[in-house]
Amino acid sequence: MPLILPLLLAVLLFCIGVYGVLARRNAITLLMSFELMLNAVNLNLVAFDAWRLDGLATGQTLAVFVITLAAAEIGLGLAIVLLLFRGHGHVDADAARDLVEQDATEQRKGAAT
Amino acid sequence: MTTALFCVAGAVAVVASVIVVTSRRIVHAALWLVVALGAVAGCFGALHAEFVALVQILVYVGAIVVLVLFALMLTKAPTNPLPTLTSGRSPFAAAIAAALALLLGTGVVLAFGNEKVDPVPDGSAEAVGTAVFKTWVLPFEVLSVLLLAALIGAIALSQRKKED
Amino acid sequence: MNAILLGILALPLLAALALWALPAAIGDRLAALYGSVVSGLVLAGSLILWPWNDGWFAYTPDERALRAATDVPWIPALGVRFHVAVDSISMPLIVLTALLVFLCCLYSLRITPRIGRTRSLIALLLVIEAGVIGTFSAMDLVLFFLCFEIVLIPMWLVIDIWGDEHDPAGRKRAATTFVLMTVLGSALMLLGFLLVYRQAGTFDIVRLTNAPVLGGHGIPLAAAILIAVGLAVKVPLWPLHIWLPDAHAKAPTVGSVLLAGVLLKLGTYGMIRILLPVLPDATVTIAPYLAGFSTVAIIAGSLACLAQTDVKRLIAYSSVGHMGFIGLGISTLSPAGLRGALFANIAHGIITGLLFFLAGAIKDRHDTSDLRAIGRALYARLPRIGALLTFACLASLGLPGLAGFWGEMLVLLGAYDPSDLLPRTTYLVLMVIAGLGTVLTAAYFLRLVRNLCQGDPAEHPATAFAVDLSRIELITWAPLVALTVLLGVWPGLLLHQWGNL
Amino acid sequence: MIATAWRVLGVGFSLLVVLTAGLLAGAEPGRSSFLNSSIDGLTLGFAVRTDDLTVLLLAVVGVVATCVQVYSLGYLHERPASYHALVALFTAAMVTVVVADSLFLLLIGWEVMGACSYLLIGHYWERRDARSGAVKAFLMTRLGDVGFLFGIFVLGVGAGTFRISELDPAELSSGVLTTGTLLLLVGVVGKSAQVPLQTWLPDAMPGPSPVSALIHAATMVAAGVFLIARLYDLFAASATTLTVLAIVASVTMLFAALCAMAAVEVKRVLAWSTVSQLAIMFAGLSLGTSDGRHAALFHLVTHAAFKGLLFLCAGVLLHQIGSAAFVVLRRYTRRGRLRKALPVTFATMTVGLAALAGVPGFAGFFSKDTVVEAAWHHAQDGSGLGWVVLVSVCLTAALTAFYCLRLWLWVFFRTPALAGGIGAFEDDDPMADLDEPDTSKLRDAPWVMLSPLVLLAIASVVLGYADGVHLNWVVGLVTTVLVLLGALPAYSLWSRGADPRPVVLEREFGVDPLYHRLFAVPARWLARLTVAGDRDVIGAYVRATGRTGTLVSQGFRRMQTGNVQTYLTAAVVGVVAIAVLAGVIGS
Repeated sequence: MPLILPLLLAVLLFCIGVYGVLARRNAITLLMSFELMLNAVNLNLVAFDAWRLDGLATGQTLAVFVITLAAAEIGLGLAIVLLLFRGHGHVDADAARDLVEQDATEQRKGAAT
Repeated sequence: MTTALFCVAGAVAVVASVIVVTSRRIVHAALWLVVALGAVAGCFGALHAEFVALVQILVYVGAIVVLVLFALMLTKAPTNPLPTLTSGRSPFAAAIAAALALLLGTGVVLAFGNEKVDPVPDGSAEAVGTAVFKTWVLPFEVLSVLLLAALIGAIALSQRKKED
Repeated sequence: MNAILLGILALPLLAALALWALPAAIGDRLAALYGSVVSGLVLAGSLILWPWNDGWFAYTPDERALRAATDVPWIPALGVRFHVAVDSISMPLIVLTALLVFLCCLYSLRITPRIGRTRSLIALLLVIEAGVIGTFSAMDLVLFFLCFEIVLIPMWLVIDIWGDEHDPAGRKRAATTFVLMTVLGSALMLLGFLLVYRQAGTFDIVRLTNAPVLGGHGIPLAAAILIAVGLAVKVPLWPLHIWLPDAHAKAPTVGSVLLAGVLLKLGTYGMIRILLPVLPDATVTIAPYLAGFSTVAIIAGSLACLAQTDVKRLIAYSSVGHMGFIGLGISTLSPAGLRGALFANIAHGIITGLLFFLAGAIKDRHDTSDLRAIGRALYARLPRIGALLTFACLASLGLPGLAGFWGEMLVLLGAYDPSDLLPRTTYLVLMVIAGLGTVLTAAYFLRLVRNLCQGDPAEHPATAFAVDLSRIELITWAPLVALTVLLGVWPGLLLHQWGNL
Repeated sequence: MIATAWRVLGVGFSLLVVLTAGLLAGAEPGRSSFLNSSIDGLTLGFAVRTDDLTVLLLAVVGVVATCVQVYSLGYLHERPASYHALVALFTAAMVTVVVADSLFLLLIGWEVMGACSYLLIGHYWERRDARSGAVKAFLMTRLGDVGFLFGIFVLGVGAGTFRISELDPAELSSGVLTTGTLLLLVGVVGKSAQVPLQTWLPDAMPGPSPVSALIHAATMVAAGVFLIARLYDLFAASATTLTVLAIVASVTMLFAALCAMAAVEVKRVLAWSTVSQLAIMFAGLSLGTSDGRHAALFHLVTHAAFKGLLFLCAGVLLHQIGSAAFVVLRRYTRRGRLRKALPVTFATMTVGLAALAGVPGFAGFFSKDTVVEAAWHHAQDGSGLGWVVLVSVCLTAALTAFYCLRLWLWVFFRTPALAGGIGAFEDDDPMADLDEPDTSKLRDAPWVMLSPLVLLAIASVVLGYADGVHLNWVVGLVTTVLVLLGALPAYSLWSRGADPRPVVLEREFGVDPLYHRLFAVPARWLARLTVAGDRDVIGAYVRATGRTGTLVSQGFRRMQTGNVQTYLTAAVVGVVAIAVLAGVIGS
């Protein structure tokens, strides 16, 4: 099997994940896109492990670690999403702009009025 | 044989993940994520990383997606199609993603275009287990602490404040 | 010897830290006393460093010889060394610095800004002293730059906190303009230093002086322009002088004295110490432009003085004109011109220090520095201060027989007979213009005396509480007056120091 | 207490100068130098010398200074400490100039004299005219001094030395010589109030009268004459400079004499006559001959005596009456009181005016005739310059006689035509007939003031014979006739009670307003322009830099939308861009 196949698949998955992260509005879908990107990385790890065959299965081990990390990440991420929902009544990442530069908004408002 | 299997699983994964990021129904997207992750697990299998594939199914499909579904329910996600689920930036985002894909793809093809993979078919569970508890034991322990921290963090975050 | 130099570098710095460590409740007098003792020790140390050993006020024939050198590696990876030493160029400036800081601390024993917090003010003055002496003794470009910058922040605080109490916004703006413009200049200067390092591979001024970066165009020229512009901000040369009037006018008395008496000298010292020996060919290329801008500074500064209505601003603008003379002297690259610049540095420090002390005294007594609000006939109200002001004005306008004359005379002599590498005709024209500038200088000082000291006392009755010259003022100003006369009748005292520069 | 100390010190110092002059008289000329330092082969330092010229000037300075110091004891009541100190300082500065052998030492004395002059003119700083006169005097002399300084440079660098005794015209190229002496001449013109820098001296008259006598008549303004006499070898070697000097002197003596003819205040008349008499000395010097130099110095000495005397007399008038304006003095004269109340002053002033006018037998007659004679000899040698000088000095002699007689008659005598009625000067004063002065208390000044007058009056006669009388009868006759020619119109005008003052003369040819418009006003405009330029051009750039920074930062702040996805997008774009860039650069 050519090595390029899993690598290309990983690239595709990663970029789809990037698209999802950049374009989706719902915070939960953002998290799902992150999972896709992590999976792409895992795929790379496993593919290179199969290619190198170092006997220690380093790639696979790291892939397992990454899966664990992903579990931790989604746990925390979902908790944050819940907090957001509790605070704002929605989980729209586009509308969550609490970190906006205050003066700039005021000026923009002033200019609009 | 494995190549064919990989190709099929890969195609399924790509199609499913595209649906995940484009579907207008959130719940559908979550369910298609199951398909995508499962297909990736299939890919792992095709690469003879059975242990990883199993962990993938167990943890991802079994735990994470369930968690996601719970979160959807808790945030009262509607099941009907939402036209606003994708923001106005999507064409731009697509362009960037395509550019990135082109870039990475070119790089990968140029670097590894002629390499072959010959996976060892006799399973990897033993090797992984040995590696985890011999070579990687310290990171493994750190990871467990991290998980614990994430657990506590998630609890702390999702707790309501007293005055609420 | 080198222990003394290190001592007068470290002592003020450590003393300032110790002063901050003391509780704030130690009282203003005690803080000022502490500052006086420390700066007095520094002054004593600097006087010990003065080359006495060949007899009274003697000088050594080999002028280039560095004294009290300490040369240890500091940042080996960059080739930066902690190299300090003094020679006949820096020694008078160090003594001047020590003297002025000492007098400022002494002055603070009785007279302090109304804002209070004298403890911090004294500590900042000591930090400034350490930084300035460090700049004057640094023999490494990076060390020079570092000390050059150390001076800025305390000065900024002094203007910002203890400045004009009637105009908080104005003093803040003045302080900010001061610090931003000078930092901009320092940044350019640092770039120039880096270019020099790239060309020569060392930051050491002594080595660079012995093996200068030759070539009058390309990278040496760029380095020279950058360093010259950087230092010109500090000098300040027209049109980079815009920070100066505000900073001087808003600063407290001691701040103005140090700013004019010491800080401006950093720029001209840097030109003589770094620009001339390290980049000789490139300096020749830029010297006519430097001379041109200096001459414009002389005329523009004097003209601006003619239209001032604020006594502190007027004196500040007069510094622009006087520093223009120094710039002209440096740019002649001739022995007479350089000596004139060095001499004028010292003379300007002494005389303008005295002038700012006097302006501060007048301002304290009338609670304003606006000439119209102060009124006229100071001779009738404060006869001694008025007489001293007249004396200082005459000294500052370059009356022969007082310190201000020799520097300007030598500068003009240098412009009459500049280095062979320079266009003589240009310098002759500049000399004539600068000579007319001395008439303008006389004009605005006489205008000041006329509008402030003279006048009908009936129209401007004495303020009831205003006292004439107090004892502390007499003690503080007497050394400056004495030095003005001494250097005026015996310029050789300093000129000997620069025997064959 | 302090004032007394300064009084004693002032008088003592002046006497010391006289004593020094006496001790040095006849001694061998000597030189010494001290406090030297060398720059690039040029020695900057101080050097003094004593020779005949030094002794002569020391004597003049000492005697006049002593007279003035003693006179001031009675004259001055306000702020005597600073006054006497400054007069002593001035004397010291003048002595410095006289003994200097180093050009820089000379310059120090030269300018310290100027500063003392400034401070002493401004002694009555309550008065506006004193203030402005002081500033004007300092600035105009300072302008000349810049030229003087440059002249020192040219000569010193050209000759390689700043020692006067080492300056040798033979070693200097003619260009250096001409430029240097011309530049020195600028300083001389400024100091001695010659055209075109003449306007400060009449305006310096608000100063105390003894100061006018010492500084603005006898010594400081004569320093220019001294300087040229000191550097006579150099000046004589440069024909161009001599020509310029002759033209300046000729123009000045006529100009100033004409101005004096129309002045209506005693001190102003005397001031203009000083300018005119100084010009006569310069005319003598400009001949370039040793006769001319001798004549000029002779005139300097006699002039110091009689002009000092005249100013001190004017001081008595000011002190006893309070004004020296013709219009005020006339009120006393109408009753015929002035002459009788101030007999000593009247007598000494008559002597002084006679000497000034060149009445035969008085000192001024002899010294002026020496100048005329030197010019005559020079003219006979075929020099056009000699003729110019000769004609202008003769004309000036006539004009001088006119204004001296006019002053004398109008101040001290009743006009026969009007018999004490309305005179010519009352037209100037609308208050004239309202105010009848109380003349009963008018007395002559105390003897401490009168004794210097008497001393100087004697000198004004005797000094004419001090040089030995070698009178050229033809010249004497011609000048006497000219004096008579000048005096007659003055007498006839006075006896008719008329004092015609042409506007152009009364306004002193409009030079002062012209200078004001040409220099003072543009300077003021330029000053405003500079300040505005600093504020609105250079300052605007600085402010604009600050504002640009704020604007740019506002732009950057606007990018802070709060939307995480925007940030991420930017980050990804950046990563892609950097990767592409790295690829491009790498390939």
